[in-house]
Amino acid sequence: PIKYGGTLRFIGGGGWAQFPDSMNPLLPEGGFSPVVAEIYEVLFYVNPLNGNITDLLGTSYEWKNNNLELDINTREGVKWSDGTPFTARDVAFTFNYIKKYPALDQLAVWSSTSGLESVEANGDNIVVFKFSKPNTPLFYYLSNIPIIPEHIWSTIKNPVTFKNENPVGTGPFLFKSSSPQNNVILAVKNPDYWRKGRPYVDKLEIRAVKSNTTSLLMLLRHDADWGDCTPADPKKLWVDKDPELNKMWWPVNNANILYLNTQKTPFDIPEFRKAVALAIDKESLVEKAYHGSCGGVAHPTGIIPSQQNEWLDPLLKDVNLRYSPQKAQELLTSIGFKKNSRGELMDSDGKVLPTYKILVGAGWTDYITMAQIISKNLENLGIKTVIDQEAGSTYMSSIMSGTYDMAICWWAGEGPSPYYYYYQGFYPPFSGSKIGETSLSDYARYTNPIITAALETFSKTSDIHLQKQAIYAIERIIVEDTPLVFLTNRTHFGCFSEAYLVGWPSDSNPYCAAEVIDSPGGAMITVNVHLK
Amino acid sequence: MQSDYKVENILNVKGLKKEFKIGSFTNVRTVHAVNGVDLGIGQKEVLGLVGESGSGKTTIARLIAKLYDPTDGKIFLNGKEIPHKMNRKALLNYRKDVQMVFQDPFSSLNPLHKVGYTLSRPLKVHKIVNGNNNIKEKIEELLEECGLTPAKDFTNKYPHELSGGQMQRVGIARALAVNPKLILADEPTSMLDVSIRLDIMNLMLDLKEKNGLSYLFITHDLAGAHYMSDRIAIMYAGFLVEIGSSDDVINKPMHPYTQLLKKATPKPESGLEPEKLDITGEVPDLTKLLPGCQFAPRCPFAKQRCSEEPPKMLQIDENRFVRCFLYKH
Amino acid sequence: MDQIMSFFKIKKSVAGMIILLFFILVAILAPYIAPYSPTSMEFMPLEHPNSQHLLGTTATGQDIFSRVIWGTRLSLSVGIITGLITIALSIMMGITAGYFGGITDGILSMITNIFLVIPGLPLMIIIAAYITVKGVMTIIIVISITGWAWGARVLRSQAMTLKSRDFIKASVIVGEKSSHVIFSDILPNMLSLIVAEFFGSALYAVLSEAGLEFLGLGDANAVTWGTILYWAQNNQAILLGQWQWIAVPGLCIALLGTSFALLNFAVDELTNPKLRRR
Amino acid sequence: MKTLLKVKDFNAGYVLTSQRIHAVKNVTFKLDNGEFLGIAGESGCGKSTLALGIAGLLNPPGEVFSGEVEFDGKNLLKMKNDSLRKLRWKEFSIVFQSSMNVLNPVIKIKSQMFDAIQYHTNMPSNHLEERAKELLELVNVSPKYLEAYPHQLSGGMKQRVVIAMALSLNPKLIIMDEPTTALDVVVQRNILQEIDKLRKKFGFSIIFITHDLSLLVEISDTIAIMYAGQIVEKAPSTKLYAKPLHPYSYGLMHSFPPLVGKRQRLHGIAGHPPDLTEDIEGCPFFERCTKRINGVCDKAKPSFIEIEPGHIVACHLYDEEGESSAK
Amino acid sequence: MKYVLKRITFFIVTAWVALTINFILPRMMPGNPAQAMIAKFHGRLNPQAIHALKIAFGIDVQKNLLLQYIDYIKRILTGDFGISLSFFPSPVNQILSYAIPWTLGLVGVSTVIAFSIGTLLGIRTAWRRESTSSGIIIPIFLFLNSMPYFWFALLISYLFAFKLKWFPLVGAYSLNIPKGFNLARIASILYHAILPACTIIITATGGWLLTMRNNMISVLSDDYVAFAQAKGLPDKVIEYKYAARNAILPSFTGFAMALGFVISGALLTEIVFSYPGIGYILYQSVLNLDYPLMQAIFLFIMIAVLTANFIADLFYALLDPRVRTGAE
Ligand SMILES: Nc1ncnc2c1ncn2[C@@H]1O[C@H](COP(=O)(O)OP(=O)(O)OP(=O)(O)O)[C@@H](O)[C@H]1O
Ligand SMILES: Nc1ncnc2c1ncn2[C@@H]1O[C@H](COP(=O)(O)OP(=O)(O)OP(=O)(O)O)[C@@H](O)[C@H]1O
Ligand SMILES: [Mg+2]
Ligand SMILES: [Mg+2]
Repeated sequence: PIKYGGTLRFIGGGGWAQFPDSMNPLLPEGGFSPVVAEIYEVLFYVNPLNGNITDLLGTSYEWKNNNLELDINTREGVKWSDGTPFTARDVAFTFNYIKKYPALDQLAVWSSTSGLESVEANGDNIVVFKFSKPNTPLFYYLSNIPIIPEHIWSTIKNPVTFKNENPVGTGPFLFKSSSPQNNVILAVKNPDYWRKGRPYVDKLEIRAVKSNTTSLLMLLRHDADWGDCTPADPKKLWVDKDPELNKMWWPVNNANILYLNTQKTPFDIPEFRKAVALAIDKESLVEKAYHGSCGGVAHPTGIIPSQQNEWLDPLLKDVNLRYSPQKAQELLTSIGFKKNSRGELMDSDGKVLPTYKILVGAGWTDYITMAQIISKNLENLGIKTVIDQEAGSTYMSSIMSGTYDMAICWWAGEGPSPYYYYYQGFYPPFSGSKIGETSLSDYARYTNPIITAALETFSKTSDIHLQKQAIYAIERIIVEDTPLVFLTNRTHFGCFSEAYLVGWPSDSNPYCAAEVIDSPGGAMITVNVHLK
Repeated sequence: MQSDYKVENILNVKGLKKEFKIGSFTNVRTVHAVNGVDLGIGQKEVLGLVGESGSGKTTIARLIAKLYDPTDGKIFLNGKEIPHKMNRKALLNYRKDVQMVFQDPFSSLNPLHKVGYTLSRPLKVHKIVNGNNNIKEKIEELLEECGLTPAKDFTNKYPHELSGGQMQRVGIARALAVNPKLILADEPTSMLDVSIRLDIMNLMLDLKEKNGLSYLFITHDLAGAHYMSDRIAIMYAGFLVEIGSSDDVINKPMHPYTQLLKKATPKPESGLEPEKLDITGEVPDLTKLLPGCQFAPRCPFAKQRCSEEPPKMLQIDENRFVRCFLYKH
Repeated sequence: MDQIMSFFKIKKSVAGMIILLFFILVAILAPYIAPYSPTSMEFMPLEHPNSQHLLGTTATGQDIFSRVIWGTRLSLSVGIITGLITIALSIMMGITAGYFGGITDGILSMITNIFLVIPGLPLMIIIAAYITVKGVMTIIIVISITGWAWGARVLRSQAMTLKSRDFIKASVIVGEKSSHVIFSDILPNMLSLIVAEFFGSALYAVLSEAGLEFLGLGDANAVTWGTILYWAQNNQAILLGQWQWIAVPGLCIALLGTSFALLNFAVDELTNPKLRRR
Repeated sequence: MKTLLKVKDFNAGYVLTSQRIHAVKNVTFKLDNGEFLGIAGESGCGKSTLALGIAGLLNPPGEVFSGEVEFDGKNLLKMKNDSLRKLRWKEFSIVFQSSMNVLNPVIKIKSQMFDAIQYHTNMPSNHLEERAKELLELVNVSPKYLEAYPHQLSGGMKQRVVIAMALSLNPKLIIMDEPTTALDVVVQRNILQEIDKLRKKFGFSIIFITHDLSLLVEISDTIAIMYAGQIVEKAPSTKLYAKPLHPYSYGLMHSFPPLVGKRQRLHGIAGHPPDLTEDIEGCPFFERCTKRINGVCDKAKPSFIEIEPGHIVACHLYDEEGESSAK
Repeated sequence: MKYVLKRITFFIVTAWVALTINFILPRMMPGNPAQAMIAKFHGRLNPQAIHALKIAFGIDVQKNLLLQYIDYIKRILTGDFGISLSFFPSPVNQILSYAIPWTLGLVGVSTVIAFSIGTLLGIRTAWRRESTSSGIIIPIFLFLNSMPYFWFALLISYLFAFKLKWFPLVGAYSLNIPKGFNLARIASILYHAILPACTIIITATGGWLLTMRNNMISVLSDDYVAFAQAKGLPDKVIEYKYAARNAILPSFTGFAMALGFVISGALLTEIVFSYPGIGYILYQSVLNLDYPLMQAIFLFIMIAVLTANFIADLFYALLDPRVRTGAE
């Protein structure tokens, strides 16, 4: 029998400067109070690790008419927290609302390339999405939009700056209070939540502190049950301190990538890029920068481990770019790059390569450590580098405007299949055509007609075989052309304490990807944990 | 109006005026430190300038020394007018002729420089002599001239190794180094002990004879002024109130302020019982000049007119001037 | 001479000198003292102090002892170079303002006042964020730009006092150029004050460097005491039981700071006739 | 007349880290009730040190080395701090050399006058006010200045206020250390007149320190001439003026030019005073003395001889040793 | 009054120049807020959305600088700093209103305490200059003053909050306390403030001690102190009424000047103790290119310093009649 009651105490570290006090769920991630994810629900929770779907406000979906129409059945018997019944019209309203206010369309479901044409309710329980061209992967984004009540939002004048101080949602929790001074938000269980018997805990206490160390200390003191903190060495600093109670689950959801600016020579030479990839001792990155806790070395295709079974071309399974300075050297020689007497690398014209900057975020110790090691590795090839640390936003600016030489960053996209990563990473509309122009997510500024075609094929179909072939095609190009240098895997950072509560996600029970509390995945945790 | 202007004078000053602005922004006040002073100093003449503290003596010296720009008035050297703004060369030329000795020997020498260095600077700046050896020789000559013997010992001394009198001698040697025609001596003896004071005055008198110098000798000690000067000028509140030959001014003071000054000066030689002073009133406030005579509030002879109208300088005889309504106007 | 003699008679200055000399020696001899390269990551990570690694190793397998030794170099240089730049700026602004007076003084004093009013740390953060190439030089520049104003104010008033001294007037009357008066008469007479201010600035610099590094605004790559602390803190050194990793560089900063402070104090005591032990 | 103050073999100076300055050496003198004693001497000869030493106000590094100070029958040097504090101002007051600066710039004149009285008597506050007014009137300062701050007063007024304060408890002795330097002659003379009037009225004694001998001659009863930390001659002022015995006194007397009369060359005393950090074997004036007796003056310290009643001098010219060697 | 006018003039001119610098500085920073915003969306945003957001955020990069400047001055005069970008859509004023009281409370109070303790110790060590206790106290405080204070904060937070659990690790007050203004809340606030305040007090006191000591020694050699002694006043009266009262005057100016540094310097304390305050918000705003917030905080600090200066000047005038009545 599951015990009811108790409080779930979440603690966030450094990243949360100060909780936004807006509870507008349509604002971008980080733009609203984290409790919003527990108040507003989405249609389906799609587990990005494996694509498993949990029905929330949607109960089923179906692609029709050559994938030009998507019908979603919505849940019956759900009530908004003010007592008004929830219907499919609310869903349709939500989508049309963000169409009307593009600033709220944070997942770009209405972007010109998405093909989405209209959203309409068909009766109380069916929503119909119509497309001008097939775009099956959009389902993932559509299912991730929080649904808002029409009867409240239809009267809001300026929804972009609307702070929604009395949120009305369908979610498992109700907002209670927030204390900006202490950076604490309190929520209580929604007694009328449609999922009978859930949530188990009575209260939510969401807190942010100003440094990672402090959040770790809070966890260690059992002043918090769940933390999104990144201890340098989570095993030693967290789990080993009390293996009985201290649990961590860091599922891989992304990869760390060394972006080479392919609009600059010599990074436009595939052999050169591959040589760089071969010259980097990725094992050592895993060890030194992450103490082995980042999920290991990334696959050369960039596909995260949980998706490899399904999506990795079996022929590419054993491909790797294992550390081999010698092979790297040979590759360079093959394109006419030689070392001079002082050990500096010269290009095919005999010009010594300049010193390149490796861009990392200022203060990001894992990236700085990786950069240090990469810098040493590249020195062996005769490539001189310096580490350029820029403050978060400046760093992002440099990456997006393509002014960098090399940069360590992550995949811009994420989702339940490699498509989402590749789509954001290589789809031409997300690329900048020349240096200085903003590249939304193709940070390497690499496009390839074959990849583009494959992506389009993928989105046109709902046939998994076709989709697989498309992905395989992309994988082969990546392995061949090395547009990105994959370093290590990248994870979510869930630290869970079983001092009071159990039911956390884990390898054996991966009901979500250990996301943070301000996302639908995080909300999954809040309805699953319960007292010991 | 004043016939003190003589072409043969080495220095003439006409209508010299200096105002200082004090305070800032919203609270600017004007100090009328010197209010239209005319005077002249002849060749080989010592003009004593006497007055109470704050009467503008130092300001006059500094105006003449070109440390300040005058608010108004003219300075003539050897009959030639000296412009307010001069280029460096002209200024150097002027400085070659007009030098200054300061009141406080302890602070007029840079404590970090040896005597030799201090004396070498004017020689170098004005290129009086060339070559290190010549400079050395010249320095020793100067030191000896000022009674600092043996000169060799002194060149390597720091000021703090010297006594006050010796420092003042170095100060005089420095002024002398450029062979000036006029030395402005701003209370050069007031910080020294009586006996040393006398030595310095004697030295200055000797140098005057030997080098044909003129002095503006500033002091508040009437007796000292008498001892040193050929003529004495008395100042009060930025105005020259009386000027005349030394003996005349001392023996027959005309201006009430001069008379008071004389009374107040100890003079044991004329009987041990001190003279009684009758004086009331306050020292003048130079930011608020009075419409009439500045001395009127303290003057035992003040009449109505004195506080209404400023008295003019009145010539008594060839060399004698006084600014007072007591005398025929 | 006298002052130098009495300088050594003050216990505080001797203590300050000894500490400073010690660090200077360590900085100079770093290559000989430090057993390993400070950046090499070849060792077992997180070793506790032992005979091979006197202060243990970092989470990335660097020898902490070697890092502290090498860190002395940069930290000390940051202190000293920043102190020098700061004092040079203070001299330029302060003495010019004090000596020339008038409009020059008005403008320079205004600038000085504004720099005094603009809060230093935020300015540092902005400038540090602005200069994209991170490096120790950046830190030096940032700290100097934000740190000179106080010294300028002190030097200005000192220059004004000196300016009214007769020996300055005497120099003018002798016919010296302004530059000669400033450099030969005014500056040397403020030397001790300048020295005192220098030590004060150096202390400020060492502390600011550590603060900026701690915020991640410095060059995390450089080996300074500040970055050692930064890495230690980011790796939760204390929780790992690696107390020495955090304690030693912190203590070094505090000690170096103390030595600067002691010297500042002692020089101040000597120069200021009123503070001098009569 | 009764003796008020007896100073015997008084030695004081400054102990510095590097040196020891013996600023006052074996000074012995007496002061009667109502007497006006002037002490003159070159700058740095120890006048201020003597005054501060007598008053027990010589702060470190200043130190009284030895000697006796008997004031009104009490040995001041042996007294406990607290009881000495109670004597101060009440029994003897002191006006400093820099009396322009002795008033606290941020406290009203009133309060500064009151507290001196308050801590020694239990005068009720309404009386305080009256007393203060009375005192100011004594020195010709308008009582309205009670409410003023020191900087609102001119130098002469400040000086007068300080003198008024020195009188506030009717002390038996007032020590004045160059109270009028830095004032111009007119103001200076004015103040001195005032002091003299008050002395005649209240009958206190004055020790008046200055290096302006000509002034002393006019105003004091007795003059003591100090040289290099020692008193070399002490005599009634008329006598000292008429017939200075010590060669130094003689030199001093002839070092200031007369105001009236013919202008003629005078000559000062050549040389400069000895270094007080070194011990001098014979007469301190030996180096500069025109009448020195080699072999005597540089060997033995001259002792005091009373030439006439009240006229004492320390010079070998007048003692047996000098006489014997002269033969 | 003239004095006050003069100070006001200085205040206004300095404030204006500071404001202008405040306007220019962030605009000199590389990168632009729009990209910083887009970065937040992990590149998923569509171009129309970007445009819409820019307008919503008021990031109009097209406007020329002069117009922006005029706009900026207007905003400042009306006290409307707009909407923060990093905490969108909260108005800047609101964010500041959460933070400022804590900063002023913690920093203000602990600085005053440090100032008081330092000043008192300064008076004592100067008065008893040669005593052994002075000889020990001074080097100790020099050392404390030379500690990097985030380091010291870390150490005491580990020790007293984490290990010994005597004090809370984070926050400004306890959550389970009834709302409103009551004793329990005050107690809780004080309890939470102890450690952060201690770091400030312990590391800052030394500076004040030295300042005061030096001033005091200068004053002690002034003639009016010796005169007070000659007057036979009791030691305590001389020490406090005559010496300390005068010696403290220059410290006031120093205190005001230091305030800005302390306010922003408290950032490090805020981070270590997760204490609310503007230091950290400023830090975040700089990192996020949040101009409106950055400028507002900068402005706040400058105004605080200027005001403190102004007050210190008035205080000075109150305590020093020379200033008040315009003596030279
Ligand atoms: N630089 C200056 N700025 C403002 N006021 C000044 C300045 N120099 C002098 N004064 C004022 O001008 C007046 C005349 O001063 P000056 O120094 O010339 O007098 P003095 O006769 O030399 O006095 P003393 O005998 O004290 O040296 C005084 O009231 C003084 O305060
Ligand atoms: N605080 C001190 N520290 C060291 N030496 C001192 C101190 N005060 C005075 N002296 C020295 O003691 C000697 C006597 O000084 P004192 O002040 O008693 O002389 P004075 O006769 O009063 O001189 P003046 O006429 O200049 O006031 C001098 O040589 C002086 O240098
Ligand atoms: Mg003068
Ligand atoms: Mg004296």
